[in-house]
Amino acid sequence: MDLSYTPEELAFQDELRAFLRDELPGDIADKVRSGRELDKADMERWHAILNARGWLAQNWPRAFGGAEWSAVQRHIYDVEAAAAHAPRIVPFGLSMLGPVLQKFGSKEQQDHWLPRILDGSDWWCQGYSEPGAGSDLASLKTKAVRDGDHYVVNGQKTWTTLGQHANMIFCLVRTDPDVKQQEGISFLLIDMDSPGVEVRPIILLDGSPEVNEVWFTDVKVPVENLVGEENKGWTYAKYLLTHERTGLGGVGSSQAGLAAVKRLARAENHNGKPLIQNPHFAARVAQVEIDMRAMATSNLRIVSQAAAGGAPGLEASMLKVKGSIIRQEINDLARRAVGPYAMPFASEAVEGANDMIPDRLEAGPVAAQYFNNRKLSIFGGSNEIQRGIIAKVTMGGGA
Amino acid sequence: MDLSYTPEELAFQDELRAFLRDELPGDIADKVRSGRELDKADMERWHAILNARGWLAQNWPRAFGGAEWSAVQRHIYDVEAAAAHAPRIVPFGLSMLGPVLQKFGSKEQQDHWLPRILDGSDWWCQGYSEPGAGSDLASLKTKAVRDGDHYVVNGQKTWTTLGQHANMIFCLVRTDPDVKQQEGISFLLIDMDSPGVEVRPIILLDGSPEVNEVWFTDVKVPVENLVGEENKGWTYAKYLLTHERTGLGGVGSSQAGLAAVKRLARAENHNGKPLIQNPHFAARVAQVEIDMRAMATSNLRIVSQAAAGGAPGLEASMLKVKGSIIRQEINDLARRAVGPYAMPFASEAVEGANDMIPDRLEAGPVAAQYFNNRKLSIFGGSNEIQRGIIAKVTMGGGA
Amino acid sequence: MNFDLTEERQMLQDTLRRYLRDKYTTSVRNEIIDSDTGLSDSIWAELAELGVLGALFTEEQGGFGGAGFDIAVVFEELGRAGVVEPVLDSVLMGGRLLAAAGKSDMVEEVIAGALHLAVAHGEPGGRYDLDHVHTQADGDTLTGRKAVVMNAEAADHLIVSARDGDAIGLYLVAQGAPGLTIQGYPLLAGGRAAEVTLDKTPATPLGLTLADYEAVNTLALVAISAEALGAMETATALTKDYLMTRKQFGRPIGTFQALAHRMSDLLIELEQVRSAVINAAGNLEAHDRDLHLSATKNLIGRAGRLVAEEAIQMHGGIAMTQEYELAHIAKRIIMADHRFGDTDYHLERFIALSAA
Amino acid sequence: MNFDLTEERQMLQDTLRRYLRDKYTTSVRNEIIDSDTGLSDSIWAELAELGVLGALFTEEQGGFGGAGFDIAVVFEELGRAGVVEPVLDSVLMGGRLLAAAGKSDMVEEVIAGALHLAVAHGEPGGRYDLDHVHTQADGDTLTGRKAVVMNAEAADHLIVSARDGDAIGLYLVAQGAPGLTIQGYPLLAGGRAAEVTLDKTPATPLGLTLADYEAVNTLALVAISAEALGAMETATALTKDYLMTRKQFGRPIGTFQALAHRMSDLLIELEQVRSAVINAAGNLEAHDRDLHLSATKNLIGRAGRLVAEEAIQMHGGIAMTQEYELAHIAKRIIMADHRFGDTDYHLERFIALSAA
Repeated sequence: MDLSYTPEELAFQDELRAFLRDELPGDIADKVRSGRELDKADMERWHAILNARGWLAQNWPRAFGGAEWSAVQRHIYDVEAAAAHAPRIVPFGLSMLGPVLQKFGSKEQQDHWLPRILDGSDWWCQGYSEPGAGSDLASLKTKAVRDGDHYVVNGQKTWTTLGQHANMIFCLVRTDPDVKQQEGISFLLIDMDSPGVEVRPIILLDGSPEVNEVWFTDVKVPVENLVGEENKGWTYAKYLLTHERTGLGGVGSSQAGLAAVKRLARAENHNGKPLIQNPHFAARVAQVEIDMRAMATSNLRIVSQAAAGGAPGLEASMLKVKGSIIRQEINDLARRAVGPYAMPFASEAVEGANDMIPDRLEAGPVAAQYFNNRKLSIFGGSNEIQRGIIAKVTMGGGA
Repeated sequence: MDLSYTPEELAFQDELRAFLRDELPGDIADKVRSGRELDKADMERWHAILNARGWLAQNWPRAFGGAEWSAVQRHIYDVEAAAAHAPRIVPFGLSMLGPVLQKFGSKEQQDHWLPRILDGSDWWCQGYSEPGAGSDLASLKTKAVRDGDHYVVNGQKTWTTLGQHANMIFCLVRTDPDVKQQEGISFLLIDMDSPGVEVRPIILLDGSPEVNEVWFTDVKVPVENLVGEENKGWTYAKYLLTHERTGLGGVGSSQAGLAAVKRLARAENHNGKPLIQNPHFAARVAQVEIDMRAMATSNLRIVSQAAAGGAPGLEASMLKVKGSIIRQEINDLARRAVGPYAMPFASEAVEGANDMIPDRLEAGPVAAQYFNNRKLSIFGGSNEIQRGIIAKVTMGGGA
Repeated sequence: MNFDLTEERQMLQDTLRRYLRDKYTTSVRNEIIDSDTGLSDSIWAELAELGVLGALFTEEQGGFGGAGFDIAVVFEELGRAGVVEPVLDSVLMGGRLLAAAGKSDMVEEVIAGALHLAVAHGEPGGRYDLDHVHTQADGDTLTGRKAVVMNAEAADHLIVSARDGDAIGLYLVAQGAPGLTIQGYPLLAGGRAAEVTLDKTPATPLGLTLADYEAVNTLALVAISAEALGAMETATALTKDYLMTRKQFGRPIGTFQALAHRMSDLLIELEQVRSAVINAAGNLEAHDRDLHLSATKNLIGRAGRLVAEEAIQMHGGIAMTQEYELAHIAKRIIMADHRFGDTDYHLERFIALSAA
Repeated sequence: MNFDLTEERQMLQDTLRRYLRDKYTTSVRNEIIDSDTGLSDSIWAELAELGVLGALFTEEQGGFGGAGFDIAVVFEELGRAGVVEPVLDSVLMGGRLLAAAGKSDMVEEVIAGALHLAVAHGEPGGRYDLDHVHTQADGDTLTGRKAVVMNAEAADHLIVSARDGDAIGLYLVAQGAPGLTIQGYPLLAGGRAAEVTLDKTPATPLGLTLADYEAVNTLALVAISAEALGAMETATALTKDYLMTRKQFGRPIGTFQALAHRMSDLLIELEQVRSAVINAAGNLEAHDRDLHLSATKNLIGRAGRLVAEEAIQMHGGIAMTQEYELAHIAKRIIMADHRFGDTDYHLERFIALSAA
């Protein structure tokens, strides 16, 4: 075992830091640091900058235009980018659809869609969850019926993150209603501009318009938009889920969040001393930092294991649970840190008011983030689902 | 609402304090304070002193020789007795069997057994749990077969607390194997000196010989030792459980335990200051004290409600869970407080060694108590069973 | 000892609960939250009419209650319904301060629902410390800045704390007074507050000191604790209902053991909170009053976080949506931690008072 | 970065695990615990023969390991099997101190299993503070009292810290030396310790200072953390097996959701502990070594308590009985918190080091 970076890894870290210092736009970093909402153009701008450097598709093979970074490189990026307040890379095209197309897509699909992900021609979103199905993907109801050279899709997807920005959606749809639940599902690429597609925003409890319902009414989808074989979509979805989970510990985001908490707690005063010196607050910070340090090592262990061909299903579930708990704890610390200034409702709409509250502006909308990030343990397979998976894998049966 | 004691209650408190000061033997209080084991004679001596004052059977009606104290009086006793390091009253005859006989026993049984509980002629133990049955009393297997004027009992009971001191045991036995599980159970009083009764100690993880297995091989029990009707034992057992649960919060014991933790933490030094002034330790103490204060009020509310005829099933389960968590947390604080001196195995056998360790003697066997009191959330209906009851009562179904 | 509500309080509780259940529905409340003023005049008038505002004052003060348990009963019900109207700040704190100052005419108006008040005490950087007052009183004017002042925009008068030399006193400032700037904003859990700046703003001394403010602050602690209790009652009730209604694999998810046991833990905590509120309300006259209040607020901070987070988690996605009742209630619970000292503030105070 | 064990360490782990699984059964261990000496000479000899003791020393010192991960591998296995023999105190701490003092002959004997040592550093009232030393060195004699000295009775020599003026030094005291009193007692989690008094007891200076003790203390922190990890592995494995075997209502209790989810939480904590031990073992040469060590020990204290308590709780009554394997393992886990600084001690140290 060796926990230190190799000279090559250290050189990469230097290169990355220089890149972030030189290339990350200040206005975007400011928004990220202060927790304000990024608009579509912000995200597209950052993608383009990364793409120009060849660093957008970090886990893609070079053959497809990816950076083909090692697990450790991706870890370093995760940490450095978060520390520099770079936006997260929107994962739907790059981390989710990309790998599926590379493994299961046709040559034509690869040639057509992959470059468009890289150059930003398409903004993808994910059509998995349905109302009432919770995290149980196998029970989905959206139907696609073959009709000549196209499918006709009817149904509803929900919790579609950033769907308001997307022009394309990859969907799990039921193509055979007569077989066992997990069979009969296909993986379909749908143009959101098609007639019959409707996107309705869901406002989350913190006021953010982040997720959406997507409705399909007699939407015609060309058959060439079927990925892989009909009725084999479940296999591709599982592959995607495994891929998606890599790095779910959220180490970079936790580290950046904790650094922000410490900044706040150094600025706040309590009994004439910086809050960070208050033993009770310091104890909370220390405990979550200690948990985070262990989790970061777990993350690296699991990622390198995955890189070596291991199947990280079990460990990924563990990481998702622990990672979400840590991030939520950090959000909780942030709201505690700012005291009464956690109460104002900070959003674009009240930016004017925010200007009146210098302390508040520095704080960012920490309480809103606290509420928003309750999603970390709910969306993408709730922590209960993950615990069920862990129990099932280790003990068999249990759910 | 009024949280203050009435003048009568205050007078009672004074009387009780004087009694404890004058009558509680110093050697017994010392043993309790330092966590050493009480022998049978100690417990009998204390019972006799209470009985002489008419305060042994605190919840019994006066007609049966009881003190018939109000809920608040019993609460005051609980707190004052624990603070004075009085031993707990052994509950099997007084809190468990007594109320059952008073409600369901025959006149003959009442006349015979109740006075013997008061004057110490009999030491009762409880024969409920069986191996493999966990807290699920309905599945018990010990059989009693009617044969003329007696029953023949075969089977095994376990977790019989202080059974090594007992001459009598009240048992749930199966008298009809053909009916639904909870029916066909009878409530039988068995002389432990009968041929065929064997008691085998179970040594608990802290080394204490507190619980036992009791084996019955063709034990003859006179039919007059059947309480109430044959096959109705389940009803009596449920009544007993409700009765037993009153006061399960363990307020007095928690308060005394917390006071002991504070004494220890005042005596211990850390970084040149008493440990009690260490903010991390002080925070742990404060939080459990705060929880305890709320729990004490819950306890009083529930006890007064029960006194007013309310059925405290649900609340009693809540109290048992919270009370056990609080007491276990206090035990945990005690082991932390003494630092490395938590490690020695303190028992009667190593009393000699203890004399070498003055700090340790002051501490008492706090780590042993920590382990021993894991039982609080396991025996007498585990916290999982209690949570199941709470869910079932409030939501129906759920288990 | 006696744990029963008096007949009057029982009636008050029943009346208020029934009224809010009928009138203060989720959609009504959401409209109020989205409105410019963040409060409803008609609800306010009806609360006055029902005697809810008067119940917060003693007979001597022109009300018919005013004790700890009166306050607890009212705010438990307001919390249960997630009421965003500033009864706590405008009526309880503002009104009781004016009562302490002998302004009985104004108190009468407050009880009648005809006068709105704001209490401007906290300042930027002061967190929860009661004596962090830098606003200066100079003759009959005030200069300084006040932070997160509840109900400042709607208030007819602001009660402002300021320092005159070493002494901290309370002053009355009229809405619209010269040099008074009120920059309002909505709050995450509903209602509105403002940053208030005073620049040689004319003010009338109320003859009250920091000690008077502290006395009213103890009432506010009972009120916010009871409000949190009420909100937690709603959160657990919604969760219980959801677990009994929502099905997976053909049975209610509440019959799955993990959720059933976690639900039980919430109910246990709710019992603890209920007792903690009784301890606070019942010990306002006790010598160790502050110890009880800090114990209660600390417990409520811890239990509140557990209840709010677990209620959301056990609901899943639906609880993440703004339109669902629980979303608002959870925000009220968590935001109660940011008023009058949070979990850690009161933990420290409890430790200090225990050691004393 | 690289998370694979070297081939040598993998072999050491396999050998030791197999040996302990075959030889160190519950009944064997219970006999050892009940014996007068509290340790087994034959097990000791075999551990030496297998190279386990030598693995704790560098080649320079006459061993064939000695790095953080060698220590971690050995103690994880000892912990897994609940070994009560004092390898940590006698070999790792005692031996490495002698190695630091250049006593290579004695180190050779230690590695061969032929020499027992005890390290007498802590004193009554000193808790976990490393510089709480009141024992006095006066010329070539020592006078003072040492607390909870592990393996003192079996030790051929004691390494005793004492104060000579302002400086703290380490001294060698032979068993049976004049004025040396050893009052032994068994420990709750197996093994024996003693209160040691020295009254003008002859002693040889080792030429070591408190800094040398501290260096060995860092190794001890890795060892006790790895031991706790091993014990937690056993506790979770036993619990998992129990949940899969024990039935209620006709199915394994592990299929009930509440227990399944709680089991999952234990496994998640176990992963955290595994990573924490890697962080400790892998950062012994890092500039922020102490920060890593305190982080690890704090996490292990918290996770250890959860694992020990939950493992017992999920077993129910059976785990409360002394004869069941888990009872011993749970005691080892909890008692590890009382060595080399407990959860709060290391939390404080982590905070102090973070602020520095």
